Amino acid sequence: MDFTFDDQQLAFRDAIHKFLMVEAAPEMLREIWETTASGRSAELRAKLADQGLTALSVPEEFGGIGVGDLDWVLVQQELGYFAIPDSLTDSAYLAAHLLNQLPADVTLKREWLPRLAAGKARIAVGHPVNPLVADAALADLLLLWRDDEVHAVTRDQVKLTFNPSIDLSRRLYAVEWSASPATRICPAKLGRTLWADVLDRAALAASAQLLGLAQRMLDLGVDHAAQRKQFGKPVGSFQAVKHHLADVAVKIEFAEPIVHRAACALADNDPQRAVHVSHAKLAAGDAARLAGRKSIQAHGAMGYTWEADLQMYLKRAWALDSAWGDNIFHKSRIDAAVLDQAAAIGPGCTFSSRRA
Amino acid sequence: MDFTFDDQQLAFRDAIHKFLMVEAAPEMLREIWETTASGRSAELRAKLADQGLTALSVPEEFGGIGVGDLDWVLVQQELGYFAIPDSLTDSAYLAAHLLNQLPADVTLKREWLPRLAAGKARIAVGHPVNPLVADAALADLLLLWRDDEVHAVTRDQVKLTFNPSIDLSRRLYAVEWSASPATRICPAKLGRTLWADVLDRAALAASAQLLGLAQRMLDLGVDHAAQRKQFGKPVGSFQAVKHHLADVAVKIEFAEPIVHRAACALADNDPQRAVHVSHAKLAAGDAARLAGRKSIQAHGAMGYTWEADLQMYLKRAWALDSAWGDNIFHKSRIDAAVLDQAAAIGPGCTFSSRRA
Amino acid sequence: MRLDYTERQKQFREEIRSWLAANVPSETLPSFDTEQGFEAHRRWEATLSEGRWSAVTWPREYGGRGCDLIEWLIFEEEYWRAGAPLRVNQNGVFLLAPTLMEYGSDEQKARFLPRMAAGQDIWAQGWSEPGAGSDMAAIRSKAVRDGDHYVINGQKTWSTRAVWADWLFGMFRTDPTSSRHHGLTFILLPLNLPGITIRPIKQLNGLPGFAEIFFDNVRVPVVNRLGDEGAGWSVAMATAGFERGLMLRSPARFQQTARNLVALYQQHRDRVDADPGIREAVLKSWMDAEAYTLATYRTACRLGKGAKIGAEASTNKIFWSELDLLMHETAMRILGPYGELMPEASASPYSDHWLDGFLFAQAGPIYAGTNEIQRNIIAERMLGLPRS
Amino acid sequence: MRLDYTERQKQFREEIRSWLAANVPSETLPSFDTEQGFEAHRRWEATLSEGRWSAVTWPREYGGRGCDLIEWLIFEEEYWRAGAPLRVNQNGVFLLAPTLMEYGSDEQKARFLPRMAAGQDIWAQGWSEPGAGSDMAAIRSKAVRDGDHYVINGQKTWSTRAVWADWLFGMFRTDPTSSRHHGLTFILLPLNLPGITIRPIKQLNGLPGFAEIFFDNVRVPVVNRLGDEGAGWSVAMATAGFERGLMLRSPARFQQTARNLVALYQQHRDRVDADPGIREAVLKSWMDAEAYTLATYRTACRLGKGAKIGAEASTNKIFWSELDLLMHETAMRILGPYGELMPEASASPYSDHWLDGFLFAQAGPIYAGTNEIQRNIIAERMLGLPRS
Repeated sequence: MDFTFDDQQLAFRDAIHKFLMVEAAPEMLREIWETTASGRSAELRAKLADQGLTALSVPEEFGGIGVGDLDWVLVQQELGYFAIPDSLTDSAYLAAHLLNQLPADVTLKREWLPRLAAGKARIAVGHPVNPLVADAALADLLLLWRDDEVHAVTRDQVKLTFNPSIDLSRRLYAVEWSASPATRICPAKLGRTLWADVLDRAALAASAQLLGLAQRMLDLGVDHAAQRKQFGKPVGSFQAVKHHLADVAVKIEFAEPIVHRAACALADNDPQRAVHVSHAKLAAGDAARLAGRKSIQAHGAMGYTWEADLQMYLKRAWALDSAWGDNIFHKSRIDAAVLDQAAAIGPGCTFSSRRA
Repeated sequence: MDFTFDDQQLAFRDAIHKFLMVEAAPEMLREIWETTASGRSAELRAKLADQGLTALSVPEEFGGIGVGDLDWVLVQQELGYFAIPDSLTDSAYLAAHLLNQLPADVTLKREWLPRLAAGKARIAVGHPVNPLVADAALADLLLLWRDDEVHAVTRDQVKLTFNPSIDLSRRLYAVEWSASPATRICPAKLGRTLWADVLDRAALAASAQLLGLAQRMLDLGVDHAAQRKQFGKPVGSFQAVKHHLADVAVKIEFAEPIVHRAACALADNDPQRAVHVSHAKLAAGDAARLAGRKSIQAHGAMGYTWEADLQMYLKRAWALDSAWGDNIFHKSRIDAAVLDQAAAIGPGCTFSSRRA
Repeated sequence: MRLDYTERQKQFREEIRSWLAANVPSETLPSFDTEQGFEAHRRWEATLSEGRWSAVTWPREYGGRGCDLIEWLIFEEEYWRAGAPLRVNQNGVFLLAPTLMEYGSDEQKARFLPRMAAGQDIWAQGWSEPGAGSDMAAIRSKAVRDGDHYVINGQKTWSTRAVWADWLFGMFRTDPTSSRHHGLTFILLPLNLPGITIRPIKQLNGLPGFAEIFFDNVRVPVVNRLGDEGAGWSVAMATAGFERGLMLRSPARFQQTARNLVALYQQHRDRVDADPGIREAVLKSWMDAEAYTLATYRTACRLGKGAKIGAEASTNKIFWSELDLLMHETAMRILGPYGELMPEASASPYSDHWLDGFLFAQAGPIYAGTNEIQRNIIAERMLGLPRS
Repeated sequence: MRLDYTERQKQFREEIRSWLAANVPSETLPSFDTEQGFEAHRRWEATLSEGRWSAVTWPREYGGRGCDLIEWLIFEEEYWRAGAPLRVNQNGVFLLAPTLMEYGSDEQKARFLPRMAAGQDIWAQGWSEPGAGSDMAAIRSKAVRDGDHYVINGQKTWSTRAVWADWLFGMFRTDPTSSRHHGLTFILLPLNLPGITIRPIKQLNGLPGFAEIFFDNVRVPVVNRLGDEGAGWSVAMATAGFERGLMLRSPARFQQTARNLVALYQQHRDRVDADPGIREAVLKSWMDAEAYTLATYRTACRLGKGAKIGAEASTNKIFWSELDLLMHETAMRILGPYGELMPEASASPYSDHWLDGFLFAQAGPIYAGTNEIQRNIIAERMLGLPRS
């Protein structure tokens, strides 16, 4: 029983944090999102690759680092904190894992994994739980679901319709394409398992990002409240504002271990991982929603403006809260697990799905 | 459209308030509840009768005043504020109405209504929504449900088992008795309507009492917070305590008109009265629960003691919240009314069940 | 107590309902925070005015119908139920006008009210300043008397509708030696005067719903003063009372949202019931919208009998802003992954524009006095708790 | 990160489980806030101690097993799952003992700890005073040095378990010229000393769960001082940290309540689902009980690696007290009209004693530092917001 991260994992997280603080400052993100058609920067992607982010899930034999969900989860919190768009996670975490798990067809892995690791390819992932595919327009390859099969198509094989989101960081597309034996890279029987893994891993990533977003919104609220004065003193010295923000800190404090446990469950292929992931998504979503609400309140009228940075994180939190399974989807998985008459719940069952 | 009470109604309410302030002070209630077996005082009942309370629902021909639900509802708020036990309402409001509505059998009315009006009889009412009958041990007569029929039995015809409640003001009994043609005073066909009226009228009374209890708990919280000092100033000058209590004031402010509308609906025999009563019960229960919680918090450790008066009102609020239909019962009636596809809801439908 | 409508009230309802059925635009107007939408809404105000529906509570001489508050509530019920446009001139019609009626000279009323009713002048408000938000008494913008003019210097912010509005009402410090709520004066001024610079502020949805206004030696005739010099605080407080109170957010608006939410839930309940919190929130939405309506009718009846609006205005503000958030958050939970999509996104199977309302609801607990300020007012003025 | 138990930990779980299965009384003991119940619970402490289970984290020499915190969590899981009695000596074992281990002399440890472990001495706490509740630094009770004794005068209140307890630990002002948190000293004293008067305070359920204690020239030997004279505040803060933190409310207790709540819901779901808020609350209860467990395991692992408990103790206090309220309120909603009945009422078809827990849960947001104080601590120490 060791519910802590090792020093290497923490050091990597810290390094990414410092890196993104410089490279993904709000004003830089605004410029990328608002002034480029894709909303993405090849330059930033290259720098992220330099940091090793794109290589994390790629096995060493394909030029990667080959670490797992536990390393990723801390990084995902940072990606959330700095509102890094979907493309990185979808390519370097989801697509990399999906390719890794394909049956022996080494061609596809050899073609794409080294490019992924080097930050030279973007891969979009289309799962039926999402009505649209994120960053499809920029993707070199799309891995798409069709009746539980996995298909791989290149961008010239699809027709895309842009569907704008309130969150400028999101670039969502309706994808029209034709499935054929040539595009199929995995049959339905195995595909079902792989797609379930994609969903859980993606929902875990969203959970961790929501946690990071919650922390960012809390930090912005604290900063604003400590500086802005009304009635001759900082807004943050009023007890009502303090307590709003303290409630957010409590939510984050108790959501984080749930997210970390879910990461461990995925890494261990725990039979209960789906429940743990859904719990993580609900708890992190709750924390992010509360953080958004309370941070707006601590900001006063500034919290309702485009120019305050808060809105960037707020909108991304709202979007991710319903991405990769909305609250209804995840709560129904919790419901089934907890209210099942045979469920082993209560003291002693937290880390063992069956009571010894 | 006149959503106000007339001056006479308000003046009567004020008179009752002043009267109960003297006659039903917490220390007097404690003494009655804690030192007498019945928990009731014949002396207080006589004084209440002097004020006209027991005669309100008795028609003038039987020696009463013969006013209706709108007069009662303001009085019920006062009965709640001063935690007057069930027996008064059950006798003078519920039983009086039930007897009034009986078919021509004037014997029973002539026997009991004048005594009710004079405060010389207590009548208990046993409705199947409650598992137990309040104040049955002290009742001269019990009006009991059996398969929608109304039966009248005297105390010597029943066997009672006391079931203690956390609320010392409540005296609840399991009643064993035998129905016979001799005890039946109303057949099932009419009885069904009468029992439905009893339930709605009782739930309305409980709602109004819950509102009064909420206001009492708020007042106690405000008093305590204004006097008790910590960190060199009154607890009530801290914003957190202020905001707790302000939230209670908001709840009460918006629950009260719902209760008053329900009273009007009963008085008018409005076809939607059941929904309005259920709405009132839920809203008043919410207000009372919040008032209890926040008043405890404003009291600090004192709020958890037997000696602080708060506990008397707190426990009665908890009990009434589930009496005459618990939250599940009343919410299911709201649910049926609102989510019915044919329901007329939205702007313009508040005071007309069908849109013109 | 009688909770039914008179025949006259029923006829009034029929009349406005027929008129709206014939006149409400079939397509939703573009947002009034765009230039095009602003003008479309101004035309709608003119149409309303032609039917004499733009300010029903005003006296007939200024373009109203002399309606009482119950008739106003009936008007609002039919207005929102018909899906009629938002009111671009609500700052003028609902906030400034009652103050003008109370404090304005006959000349001022005749000059401003008919044009306001007709949508010819759209009004913005100028309360807040960079250092005076919740703390409105910290206003520093100056108006210095120079003959029969005031010369205004300073800055206002969070000025709703100011980007395209014609006129501004606001408060300025006329006594430079004064502090807090003394020495302030209530002034009306056209926004096209020399020396005025307007910087739009984009709100959450990217549209400039409010603005900063900079004043550089702006000369305003003294006849544009409302009330006495130095009496601005009490004049403004009357407006703030109305703002928080009855007129700003009529219950019908929330009832219509609740009705739409119930319909949305019913369409999707098979899927949605897996999250039991949604049905709970839908029922609560309906109950609270009814509660707000009942409380407003009660207040209207009391006002009709001569009572004054007191601190209950603060309870209103808290109640409707939290209800509005609850309803829109619940709708977003039902929409799930479609919630984030802009109205122009083609993939969404939902026709209602819940996202706009959701964004707008975020501002509810902040504007017109934050809910924290309202809770202070309730605690201190209604409950009598000591000031900190 | 490895979230599984070692073989040794699994064996430890088996061992305590077997012992509990053989030793937990089949009938619920009477409340320890009655004289009879107090003695029954004292005997249970003795039974626990015979099995060396009364203080598993203590060193073996004092009656413990030298368990680490993970083993302690396992012990607690099995303890609560088995429905074992509440711990009448938790003030001593969980609050005072860790402080004694850190600040006590070897002689003090040897003198107090074994008797505490054996249930021979049951401890009460003496923090609050009539004028010093949330504001603990306002303590005024005096301890004046007289040779090798302190002479104590003053009053303590809200002293949990003090009606029948044997010993008291508390803080007294030894420097009469001092103020606030200076000049306080931590003192241990038997409650049967001459000059001590104990006045029981009845709690909501009518039982004397706490007491006022009056000191009239009570002489306590100086050797009963814990830590240095005048250093009481820092000694006490160590205790307060533990109190709010890990030991006071082990997650297993809440998990067991959540488990019972799920079972209660399942028995009645056909009726109960008419109120959708109940299923919502049941699911939230399970999720939050798991969250609290996970957070505690994480803290335990961090402490095992040498970290310190900081302001997260304040987040714990808020989280478990709100969770406990939620669960018991939900149970009461399910019980409906049966909720108000006392355990001895024969009409109730429910066997679990939810009412007791519901009443006790009311105190959660107040004792051990109100949740308002905890939020201040979080805001100022974790978030760095300015003091008012």
